[in-house]
Amino acid sequence: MGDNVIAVRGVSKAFAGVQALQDISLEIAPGEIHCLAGENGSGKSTLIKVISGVHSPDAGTVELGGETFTKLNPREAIAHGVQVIYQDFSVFPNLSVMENLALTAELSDGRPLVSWRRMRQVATQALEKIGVEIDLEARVGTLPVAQKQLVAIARALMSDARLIIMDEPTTALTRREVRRLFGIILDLKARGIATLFVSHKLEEVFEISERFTIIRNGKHVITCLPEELDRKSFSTYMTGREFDETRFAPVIEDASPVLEVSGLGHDNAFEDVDLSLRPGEILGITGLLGSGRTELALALFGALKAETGEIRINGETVHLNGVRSAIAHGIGYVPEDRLTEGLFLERSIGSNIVISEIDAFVSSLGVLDQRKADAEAQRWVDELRIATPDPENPVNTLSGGNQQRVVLAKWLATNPRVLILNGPTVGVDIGSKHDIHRVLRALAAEGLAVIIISDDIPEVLENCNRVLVMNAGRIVSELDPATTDEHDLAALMSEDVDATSKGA
Amino acid sequence: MYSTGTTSPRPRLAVLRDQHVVRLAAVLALLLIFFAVMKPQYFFGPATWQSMAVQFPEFALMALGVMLTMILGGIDLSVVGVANMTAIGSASLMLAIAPTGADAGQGHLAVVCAIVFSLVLGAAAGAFNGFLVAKVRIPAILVTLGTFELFTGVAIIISAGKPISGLPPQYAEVMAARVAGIPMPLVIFVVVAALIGLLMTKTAFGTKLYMLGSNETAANFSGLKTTSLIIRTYMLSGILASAAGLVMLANYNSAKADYGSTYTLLAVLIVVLGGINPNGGSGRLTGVILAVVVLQVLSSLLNTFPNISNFYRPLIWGGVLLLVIVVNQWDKRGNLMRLLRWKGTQS
Amino acid sequence: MQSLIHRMLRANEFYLLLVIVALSLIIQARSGQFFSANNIVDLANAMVVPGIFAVGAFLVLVSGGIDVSFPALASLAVYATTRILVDAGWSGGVWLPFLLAIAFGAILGAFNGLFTSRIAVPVLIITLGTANVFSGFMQGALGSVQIPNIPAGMSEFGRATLFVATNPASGLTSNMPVSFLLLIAVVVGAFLLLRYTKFGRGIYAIGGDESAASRAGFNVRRIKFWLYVIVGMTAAIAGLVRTSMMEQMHPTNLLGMELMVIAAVVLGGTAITGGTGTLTGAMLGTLLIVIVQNSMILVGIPTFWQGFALGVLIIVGTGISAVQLTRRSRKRSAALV
Amino acid sequence: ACTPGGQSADPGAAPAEGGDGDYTIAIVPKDSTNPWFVRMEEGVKRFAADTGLDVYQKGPAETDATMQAQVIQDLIAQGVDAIGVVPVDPGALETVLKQAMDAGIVVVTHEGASQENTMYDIEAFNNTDYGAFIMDNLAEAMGEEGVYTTMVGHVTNASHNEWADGAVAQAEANYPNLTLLEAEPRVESQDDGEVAYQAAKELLKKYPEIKGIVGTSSFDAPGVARAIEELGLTGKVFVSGTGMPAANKSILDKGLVKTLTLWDPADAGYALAALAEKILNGEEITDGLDLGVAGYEDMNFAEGSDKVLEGNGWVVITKDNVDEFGF
Ligand SMILES: Nc1ncnc2c1ncn2[C@@H]1O[C@H](COP(=O)(O)OP(=O)(O)OP(=O)(O)O)[C@@H](O)[C@H]1O
Ligand SMILES: Nc1ncnc2c1ncn2[C@@H]1O[C@H](COP(=O)(O)OP(=O)(O)OP(=O)(O)O)[C@@H](O)[C@H]1O
Ligand SMILES: [Mg+2]
Ligand SMILES: [Mg+2]
Repeated sequence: MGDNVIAVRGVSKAFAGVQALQDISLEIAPGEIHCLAGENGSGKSTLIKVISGVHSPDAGTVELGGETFTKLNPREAIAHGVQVIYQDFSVFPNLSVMENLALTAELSDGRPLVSWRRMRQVATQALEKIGVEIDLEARVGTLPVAQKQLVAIARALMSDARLIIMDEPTTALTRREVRRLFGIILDLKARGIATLFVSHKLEEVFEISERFTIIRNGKHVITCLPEELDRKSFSTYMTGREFDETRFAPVIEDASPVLEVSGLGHDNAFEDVDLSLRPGEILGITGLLGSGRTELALALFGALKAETGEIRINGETVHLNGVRSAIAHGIGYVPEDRLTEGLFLERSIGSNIVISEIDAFVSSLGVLDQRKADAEAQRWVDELRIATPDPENPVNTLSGGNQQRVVLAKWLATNPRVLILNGPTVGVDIGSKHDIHRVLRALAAEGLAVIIISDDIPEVLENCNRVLVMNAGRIVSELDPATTDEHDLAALMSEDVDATSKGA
Repeated sequence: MYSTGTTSPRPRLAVLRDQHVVRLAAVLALLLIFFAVMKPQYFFGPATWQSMAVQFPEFALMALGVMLTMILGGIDLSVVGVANMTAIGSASLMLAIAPTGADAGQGHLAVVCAIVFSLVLGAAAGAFNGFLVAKVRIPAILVTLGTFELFTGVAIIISAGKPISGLPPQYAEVMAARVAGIPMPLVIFVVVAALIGLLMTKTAFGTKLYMLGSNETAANFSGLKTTSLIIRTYMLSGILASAAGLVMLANYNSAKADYGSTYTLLAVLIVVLGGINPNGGSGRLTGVILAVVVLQVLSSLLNTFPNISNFYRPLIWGGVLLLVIVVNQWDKRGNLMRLLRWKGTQS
Repeated sequence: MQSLIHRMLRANEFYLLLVIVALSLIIQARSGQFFSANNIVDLANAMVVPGIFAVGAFLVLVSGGIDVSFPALASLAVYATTRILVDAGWSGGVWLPFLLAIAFGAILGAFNGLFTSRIAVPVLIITLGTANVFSGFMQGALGSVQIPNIPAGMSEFGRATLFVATNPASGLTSNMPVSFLLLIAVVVGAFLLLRYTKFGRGIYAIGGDESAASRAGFNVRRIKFWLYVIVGMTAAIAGLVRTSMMEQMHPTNLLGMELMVIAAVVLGGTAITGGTGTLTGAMLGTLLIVIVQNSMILVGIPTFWQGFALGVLIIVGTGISAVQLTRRSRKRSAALV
Repeated sequence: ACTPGGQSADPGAAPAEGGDGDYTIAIVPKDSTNPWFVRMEEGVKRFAADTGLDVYQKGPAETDATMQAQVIQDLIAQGVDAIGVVPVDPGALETVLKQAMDAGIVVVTHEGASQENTMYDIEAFNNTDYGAFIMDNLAEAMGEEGVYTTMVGHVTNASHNEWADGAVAQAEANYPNLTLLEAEPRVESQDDGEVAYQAAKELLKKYPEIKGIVGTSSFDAPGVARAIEELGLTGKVFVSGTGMPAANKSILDKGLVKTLTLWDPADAGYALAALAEKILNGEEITDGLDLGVAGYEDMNFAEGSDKVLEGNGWVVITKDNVDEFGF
């Protein structure tokens, strides 16, 4: 195929001790929507970085617009119409939306000076193109995650790109925004622009892609059309394992609730929230970004002081005036953003796991019993199947899914009565996701009360025995997953759109 | 998917896994060999080592405090101020309890009181730093730069800028004593360093210190008492600085507001050379101790060349620091260490 | 309009300005001398050298680093310049000293730049090393000593006066040095560089997110390298101004200024973590420190208490903006204790 | 020349072993950038050349008591025969100099009249007298009347404060019309010409009555003179103090400063080394000691001291003789 937008041929790339890519080939035709799939750490991001010139491959070539490169730099890639929306967005938090949008374009013309007038024009156009409104003067660091991502998307779309690469673009987006993104992708296709798309959300992948490439452990597994695959075989190609999709059926023996909340409210984030949770239950809370779900979770964890209402644990009213008191009452919280809120990246996996209960390993003399702590860490590494040769390794040697297990392990180790998980499988591959769900169900069966906050609808429906839908700071309905289907739930979440946008 | 990651053999000793420490040790070894070959008469003389043993504990103790705060992601530039302030405070106290000509009993009492007072004052000064960092949330570099001026100012005010001397002889007896031929300052340093080492590796405090330095938000979410941890760390740094002040008080038999004015940057240099990450969260005590020894040996070696001016000292120290940085960069994959290890590493 | 006021109230510079005004009023009340023409000129005079240094320190802070080597760099560059010219018996104008000093500053800055652009180690560490190398080289290899008679061109420049401010009451006169124009030129130059060149936006971009900058197509290495070259040149200018104004070369006169200058810039609201900060803030911060350092006698603070007072000021000054920030962020993510 | 190993073993033996004339003598100044000590080194080198001994100067990299102590410590370890020190701070050196003497090393000092652990200390003059002399010069310039104040390098600097005290005492005793500025009797220049300049400007703004400033550090007079000139007070306000001729030629020529005082550090360095050699040779040190260099040819013990030897006087520089010194 001589008319490919891009052809990757036999690319290999190794990092200190890790063969991230091995003899990978990939071709994308103009206007094609191509999906790149693989587990965490399989090499997707690395491949993307090779294509965009961030990493130079150890072997192999990249062909762009008929030119063959053995070594490519970001400028050359951009000049050949390759635009990347990175997993971490690659935005400048300290600069305004306008500059974030326009700087790349400014850079690509040869002049040494910047024109603020031109930048404003360019930025306005970029936002118009994807039909969103964001304050051009706002500093990107102060924007919510979804808007940051929209900035990154708008930026990538404004140049005359021939290939747009999106590395997990939908992780932080709400359904509504995902719809809009897909609209944009189809629009691009109509204009002959190809898209390379990475996502862990299967339904999205099947919905939008025209072709798949699956890689595993840095090696090419298969390239095929969606009709040649069903979800199950797709998962099998990715992981080499097989999964059954089952629904969660709770075993609730003790009828008295462990956690009760009535009339809880905070500022204008959420109000009048009532809920109750019994041991063994998995309660889903779902809602769009900005619906108040995260603030509610923080309030239940004591990190945000509720202004009205009360929280009862085992029937007793408690005042959570900080994270520590929540922990003391047996509440655990797996935060939304594991990198900044959940993990100590340079520290060992073991100490990340035991940190919240470390005082339990201190003898009366004040000496830390390291062996006991290590044993505890090892127990959780085994239990949660955290893929590491050694718990002494730093957490940042783990892939996303395994990092998430570490955060989970930390909270399970504190032996909580209530575990709140905010987006437990964001950006986690299906293998890991499955494992995490399995663990949660098993814990619930042992009597733990779990709250899963997520906008991943299948996740909520499959793993919860009750689902609360939040909208504009209020709980708008309670559903039984067994009798609800995905489309109904989605409709409920995005109902009353006006009220929602107010909270965002 | 559970087979990702490498399975290269890991040296048993955790320290040997730290490539930076290994390289520092290599630098020290080369240096000692050079010393032994070039100046055997000094290298093999005990006086050289005894002289070093008296010199470095002063600033090495301060460096330990800077190390702790840097692991936390902060810094302590006030150590010299704390040392001088506490030394002047305790010297004044000693003179008040046992004025010149007092008997030995009074003298001993004065020494004990002064040591306790000094450490308490150091802890208070450190806690003040910690409070400003943790509660008021002023960047540590500004807090401690300000309190350096403040503590030095207090030292000048109470001493009227003059040296305070004429200490009871009992102080010198205690502090200039030798334990098995080892000068007291070194004994103090070794004991203190061992205690700090235990604190860092064998207590929950140590683990929390590293964790907090690595990610403060996550530490909050994990339920660590971050405010108290920060305050306690700066307190420790204050205590270490006051211990350094006590050693200086002994070495110079007097206290003054401007002693050791060059130690601030020296302490930072040592800590950084020792491999502590200035952004917090990692680094080892072993590295810092090695860095102290490297710099002290270098400087004593330099003093054995009468014709080389002491002005070369910063040049050489800076050079060593840059050298280590460059080697670290060049040797990212740890080739040097592989040489020191047994063969079979695969990837 | 309302958003303007709102923005102003959030700006660190606004509070800094309030502190400066309050302090000025106190000094005025205590001495009756603060708002006299010649005192203002004296402060402007005292501001020149720290001000130029602050611009360099600010540039580096914005790019995400902390440079502690600039006083040593300036000393070495200016010492070498003065030594060479004195030995050669240079009696011409000040252009050659400036040319030489800036050239040396650029070379030494390039030395910094070489390391910082190629080695992924915090700039603080690197410059701690190079600062020692610079001062050690000057004092050891060059055997620096005080040079009492600097070239005539330099001392003429040091004495050159824009205008003379007279205090009508006391008849005292103060000279506004020509070098104040240099400070203005450096500040304006830095402003234009930061605001209107891709290089300047690149400095902000790198300070915000280095890998994002490189992905966006900035040549991060090159930007960093030239940044340190520029900082070296501004530092050398500051050093030459100091030497010219003192009419003597004291090799160690500048050493030890670094922390105070960095504190001043941070006081002005520049984040230590890089990416944010304004030149206005940096200059206001420097001004505050300069005012305090040069008003102790005016206020009548006894000599013994001056260090203490300076310490209190740094803590209170930074404390005000810190409390401001905490209160703002606490609104968002409450009681994380 | 060095004795290998530098043994501390035999405290009593030191001066006695002399006689072979093959000594290592180290002179330790306060620092080495200051032209003062650069000049001193010339004297030390001259002595080395005159005698053929191994005599050298080695100071700390900065004027810092602790660093100076470390240099001495290292010299002890190297077993030099004699150490001549210009202490940054006598108190801070007591311990280390005692160690040196215990190790059998000859220890002599200069500008360390209060030093206890030294064999002899030589002073170009008596500090109080020197301060008085600075006062005399200032009083003359001021016409023996008016308000004055004093400036020291650091309030922590002992000699500067002694000179300043001497100056004040002299004014009280002999110049009834001179008054010390009550509100700011002592300001700091931080041994920095720029700070001296700024501080003087502040002083003169706040206290217009000031007519004279006693400078002590060699940075004071030039800095203050700069301020006087700029403020338009030439001929109305005066300064005196210590200073080197070449460094101050221009302010003397301009008449900003009438007189400066000093002693020649090269001579002091020479004398210090000569004294050390005499002790090593076992010569007896008595009144009338001749160290073979001008000003130090007839040294006598200070009153009530068997350690401090005082030479005869200091040098006065005026614009007329400023060119005669050659340094
Ligand atoms: N800069 C790097 N240095 C060292 N190793 C790296 C680096 N980047 C990636 N790797 C390694 O390469 C492998 C592939 O990583 P990559 O980021 O491409 O995974 P991925 O497919 O993007 O995973 P995910 O689905 O989670 O995004 C990982 O196992 C990792 O260890
Ligand atoms: N600069 C780097 N240096 C070292 N290792 C890296 C680097 N960048 C990525 N890695 C490693 O690459 C692996 C995968 O990286 P990546 O960031 O893609 O996470 P991930 O597995 O994709 O997680 P997620 O699915 O949540 O995106 C991890 O092991 C990570 O530690
Ligand atoms: Mg990923
Ligand atoms: Mg990835």
